[in-house]
Amino acid sequence: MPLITYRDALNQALREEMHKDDRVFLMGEEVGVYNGAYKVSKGLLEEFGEMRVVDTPITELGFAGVGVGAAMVGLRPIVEFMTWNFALLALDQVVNAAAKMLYMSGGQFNMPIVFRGPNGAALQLSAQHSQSWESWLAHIPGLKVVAPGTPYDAKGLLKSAIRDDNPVIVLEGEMLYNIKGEVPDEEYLIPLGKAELKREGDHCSIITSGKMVLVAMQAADQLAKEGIKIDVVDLRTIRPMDVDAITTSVKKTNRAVVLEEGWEICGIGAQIVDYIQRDCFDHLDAPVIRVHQADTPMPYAKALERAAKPDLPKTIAAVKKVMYIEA
Amino acid sequence: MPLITYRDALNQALREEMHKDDRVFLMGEEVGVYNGAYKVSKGLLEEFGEMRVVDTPITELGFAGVGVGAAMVGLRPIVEFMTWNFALLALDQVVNAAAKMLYMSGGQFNMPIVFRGPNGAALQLSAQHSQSWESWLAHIPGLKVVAPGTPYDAKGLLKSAIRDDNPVIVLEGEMLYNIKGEVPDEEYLIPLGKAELKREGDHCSIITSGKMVLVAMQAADQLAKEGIKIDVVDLRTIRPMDVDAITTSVKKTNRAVVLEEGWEICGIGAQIVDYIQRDCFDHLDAPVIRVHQADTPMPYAKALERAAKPDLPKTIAAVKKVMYIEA
Amino acid sequence: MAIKKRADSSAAKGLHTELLHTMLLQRRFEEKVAEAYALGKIGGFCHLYIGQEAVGTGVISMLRDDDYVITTYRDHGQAIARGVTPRSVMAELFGRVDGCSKGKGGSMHIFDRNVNFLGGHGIVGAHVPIATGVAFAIKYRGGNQAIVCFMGEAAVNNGAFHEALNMAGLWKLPVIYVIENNKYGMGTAVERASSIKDMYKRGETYSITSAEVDGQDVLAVRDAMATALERARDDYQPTLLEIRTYRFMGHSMSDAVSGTYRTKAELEEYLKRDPINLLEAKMKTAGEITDAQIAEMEKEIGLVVQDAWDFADASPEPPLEALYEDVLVETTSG
Amino acid sequence: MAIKKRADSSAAKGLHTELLHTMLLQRRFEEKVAEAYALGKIGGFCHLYIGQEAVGTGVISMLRDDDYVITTYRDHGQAIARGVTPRSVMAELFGRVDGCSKGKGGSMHIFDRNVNFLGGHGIVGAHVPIATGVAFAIKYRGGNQAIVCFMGEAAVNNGAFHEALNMAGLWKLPVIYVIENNKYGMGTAVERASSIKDMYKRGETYSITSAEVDGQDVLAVRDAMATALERARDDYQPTLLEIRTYRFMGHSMSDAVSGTYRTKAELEEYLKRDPINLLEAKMKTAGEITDAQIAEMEKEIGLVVQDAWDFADASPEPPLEALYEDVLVETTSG
Ligand SMILES: Cc1ncc(C[n+]2csc(CCOP(=O)(O)OP(=O)(O)O)c2C)c(N)n1
Ligand SMILES: Cc1ncc(C[n+]2csc(CCOP(=O)(O)OP(=O)(O)O)c2C)c(N)n1
Ligand SMILES: [Mg+2]
Ligand SMILES: [Mg+2]
Repeated sequence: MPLITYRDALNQALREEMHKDDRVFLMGEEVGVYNGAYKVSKGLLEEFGEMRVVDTPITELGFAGVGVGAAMVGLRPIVEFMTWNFALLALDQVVNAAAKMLYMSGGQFNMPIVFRGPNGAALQLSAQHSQSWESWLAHIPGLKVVAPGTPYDAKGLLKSAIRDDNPVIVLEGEMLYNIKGEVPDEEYLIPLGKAELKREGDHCSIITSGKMVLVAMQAADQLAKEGIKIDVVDLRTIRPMDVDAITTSVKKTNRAVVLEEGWEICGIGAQIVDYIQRDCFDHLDAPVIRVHQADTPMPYAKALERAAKPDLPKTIAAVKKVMYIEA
Repeated sequence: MPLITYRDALNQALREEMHKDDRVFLMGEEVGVYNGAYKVSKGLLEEFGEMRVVDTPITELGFAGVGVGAAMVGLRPIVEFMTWNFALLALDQVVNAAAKMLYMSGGQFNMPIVFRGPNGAALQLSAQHSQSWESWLAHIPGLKVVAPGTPYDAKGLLKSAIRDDNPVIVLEGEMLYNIKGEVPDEEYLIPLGKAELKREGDHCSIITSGKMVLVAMQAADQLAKEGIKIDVVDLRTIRPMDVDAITTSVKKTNRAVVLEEGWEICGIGAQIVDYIQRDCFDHLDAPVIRVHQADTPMPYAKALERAAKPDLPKTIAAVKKVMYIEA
Repeated sequence: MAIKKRADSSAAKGLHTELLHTMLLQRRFEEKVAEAYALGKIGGFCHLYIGQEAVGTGVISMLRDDDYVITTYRDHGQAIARGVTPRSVMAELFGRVDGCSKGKGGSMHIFDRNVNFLGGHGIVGAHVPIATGVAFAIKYRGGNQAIVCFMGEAAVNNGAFHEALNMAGLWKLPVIYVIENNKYGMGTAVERASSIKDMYKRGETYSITSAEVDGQDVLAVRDAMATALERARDDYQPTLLEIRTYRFMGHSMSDAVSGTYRTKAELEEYLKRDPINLLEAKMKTAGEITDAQIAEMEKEIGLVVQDAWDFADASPEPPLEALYEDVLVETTSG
Repeated sequence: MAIKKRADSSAAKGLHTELLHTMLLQRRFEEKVAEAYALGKIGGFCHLYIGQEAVGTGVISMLRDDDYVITTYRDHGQAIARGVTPRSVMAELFGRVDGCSKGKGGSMHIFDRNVNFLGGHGIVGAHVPIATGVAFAIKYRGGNQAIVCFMGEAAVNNGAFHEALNMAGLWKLPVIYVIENNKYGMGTAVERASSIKDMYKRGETYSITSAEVDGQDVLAVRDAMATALERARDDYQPTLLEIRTYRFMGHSMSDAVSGTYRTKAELEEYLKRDPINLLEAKMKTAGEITDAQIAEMEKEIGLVVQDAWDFADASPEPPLEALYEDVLVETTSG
């Protein structure tokens, strides 16, 4: 299978779906002439022209709304946010329009729209440019939310997101764009709402998604050397969440670490903990432990930023703690 | 002690603090000439004049930013959102500016600002006007978040919020404005970050805040008639949360119901569950149960809306379930 | 209920009669709504259109069936002008299954796919970019429809308006933005919220042709729309119309008709230019209608409105399962 | 580093020398920044001001110490013009404790309370309402200061700009909005993002006096500021200046200088109007400076810049406890 980057996997998904369905178009800042701020849309303007690859002004609220309107009358917009940090300005359209239109119209207007872009921190971008919005978005009924962790998943999930007739949020990772992975030449889709057990082990479960999948896999590798076998549950879709996959794993391992990129309070991990305590109450050998970003805005200085972020050492320490292994 | 409404309690707090400190001013839609959409600011324009009671255009993002700027140079703005539903448009200023200014300026610019207004559903206002943002706001480091449930708490918490040198979110309840309660004539403050045990009992804890405090108290009353004694922990402040108060109660009762107004996924209740399982793992006799809004946008029709909202019967049922009492 | 005929002299009588009928239907319908609200049959926020009927009627009467309409929470009148049935609007207000939005939307969220009525939106300004997106879709497909976007004058200060108009001006989209300047946004007079008095002038800085129109004169509204529609259909050009009007009721059912923010005297001044009376007077002068014919029309409309009430009242409440329906659809394009 | 003297002929030489010095310092400082970035001593996004120095210098040189400045992520040049020390800016870029923002802000968040430099903001458009709030506070207190708000031309399409200017025009606030029109917002040419070419015209629809200024001519910038400041101080009147300039570098350190969105030829054309060269030439013509004096100035600035580097390099990284500091303050007003 060809080894390609996460960026190229997304690019393939966009290209394939735009070929397949001429109602699909891409809009956002710098997606056209500039080939995308992170080059995800490279070559698409040339291939599909100005009407289907639309450079917008810096007006997140406005162009998200343009996407909603286009979706209302049957187009299938893909709205790229240069990063999800800026999407904060557009959330009224995502939450109050896209997520609710079907419901408040009594089922008349569904919203075949994708909102996508990189989520979470990159490197030293400091407070305003380093935010993870997965728990905010997962909070909202009427949305689906996916967070692919590998090139394979990025392509398969984005394609499914584009074909879904509901508003789907795609949380990519700026730090993942250069990561390579195997992606087959043949077309494939990954179903929304299904987790993948990315690695099997019976000592402890790590439940995670998106950018943190890589960290979880590295932790599993490293712990394997010490004889500790990890079940890595990659949620793939954050909303609707595959609760079964989580509880099945935890009922097997009896211990869980939840690894998430964002802040702790009301983070996605809190919800996962709730699912676990609810369904695995009698199976747990220890409280679930969460690994997440420090409860502070993101600092600029390199060492502080490192200290703020969830990472491999913190994940390994959490697994050992949940297993009552002295560090 | 005088019995006054929640609305008047807030009004007193505003008036007293504006008298005390002439850096304090109020701005928002309809706060002046119209006396407030919900009349919370009644009489203030007349008393303090146009510079201190400022009617704004319908530009939540803009006037929240004006508040931030004024706070940056030492004024103490109180920004009223007509409801928190509309504040969605302003969250960039709340999150990226108010909450982060101190941090990203390396401690130079603190933000003595209050953002307040009614949060959550009223009656039959349907999808776009019935949202509870407490978990979103609690997610953000750099903010404090309070949710008073009684007139006494409303006054004491709002006064503390205005005096706090940090950005404080005050989540009021439209359905609470007419509720009466005892409020002393003498000045008092309620410390931010401290819960109050509003009722003592040793069979089960109900952990709640804001509008749901009333429901919890009614549930406690009703359950008391059946001999079930409830500890009602009113968080008062949602961020920073008084985790001690929660775990102390649960360690005593060994059972907990978390009652919240908003949606389930990544709701404030999920975080409370996490605190409980973490610290009370060996004390719990049953999984924690959450009572919350249905995982749907808010419908208009009366019966559907009732079915969607957390309420007294659902709370009582949850308590009985967590106590393994057949309904 | 699209009224396509132009106001040339031969067809004038028929056209005027239709316009009068449409406006009167809205008026009587909403008077009934107020009654139902007082009885608790309708809940939540409920914003009446009374006094502004000539705007929606004039604008919508110029549209084709395949054009689109989108508006704010003050949507009953326009919905009826567009042909959403009084029955389904009233049932929606009553929160019943036969409501156009199945009782889930209520007063602020009237939607009807059958007549391209795209709602009923509750967040001030938010539907302006949405309208712009519909116009984008029209151009994307090479169609020659237009979309009309109604908004209150207070929305013109909002960022969403600005962002949307910039894109419409930049990309040349077939959208007609209609500002209904009724002088107040809730209790705030336009001059206390806007740094300019003539809101339509904002169009200029987006390269959008703009005009000011008398909104109590349904025929003047139609004339302004004619030009705007030509620009949209022939050239994919947006237009901004500021239509000056006045609301005769409070902001919503929970707001007094006059009070802190406007005087009774002002209201009475404006009541003299009731759009329905103005058209009636013009028609009478022209000999196009008699008092008896008006009485006849009133009677017929009375029946329609009562029928809407009866229909709504008889319609069942949504079953509880409906709570969980329409959150997502199950389909995909694949 | 507020340069208060007016450009009357007697003081001209001194003034010009100061302006030249300020601009040259920014230029050499940022060239050093580019070097440090290439060495990995600076991380994250880093947007250089090279080519635009006459704008910040001209504007800020007209301010008093008690005025305020707020700007975007492209903030090093203006910070230095305002008197934030090169040492503390460089240390901030290096992420060290002695940085003006203690190493927590980085390139995009230069703040300095001592000189009323209110940051360095990263969200396009977001600081425009904030500036408006500072102006509100000035008026609230009855002061006669002004605040200058720098922004890129792309911000002018953003809703926050519109909402803020409407309030400033409505309430008459002492704020000077400075659009630095460098023709591009990242890779998007102004005419591909804005429905009008002359961004300053947007001011009119907010009742804000507006003007267009040559941003490569530091003296022209000062002249425009003089009038704007008078209006702010004497009458609490806002002003919108569109200052036309050009950036000589890529959008940020990770963007090529020319490429997909602008040609090398265009860049070279603009390089001919380097603001520093223009001022130097003028001064030489007027006999105000010699090559030797320029060389002297370069040498001194070279030392200042090297000193800033050395200082930054020697400054410690913040201790890990700092992560949890400055999230909240402990104080209250009570
Ligand atoms: C973003 C937002 N802020 C506030 C409100 C509350 N609100 C509803 S209608 C309204 C006034 C709108 O006035 P205008 O645009 O003139 O329309 P009109 O009601 O006069 O038709 C306000 C403030 C809202 N719905 N949305
Ligand atoms: C709301 C928002 N959207 C997108 C970005 C990413 N971004 C940073 S700078 C920039 C271009 C801004 O251009 P302009 O305003 O002209 O300023 P310049 O960089 O030319 O100085 C963009 C799109 C952002 N920071 N904020
Ligand atoms: Mg109005
Ligand atoms: Mg620019």
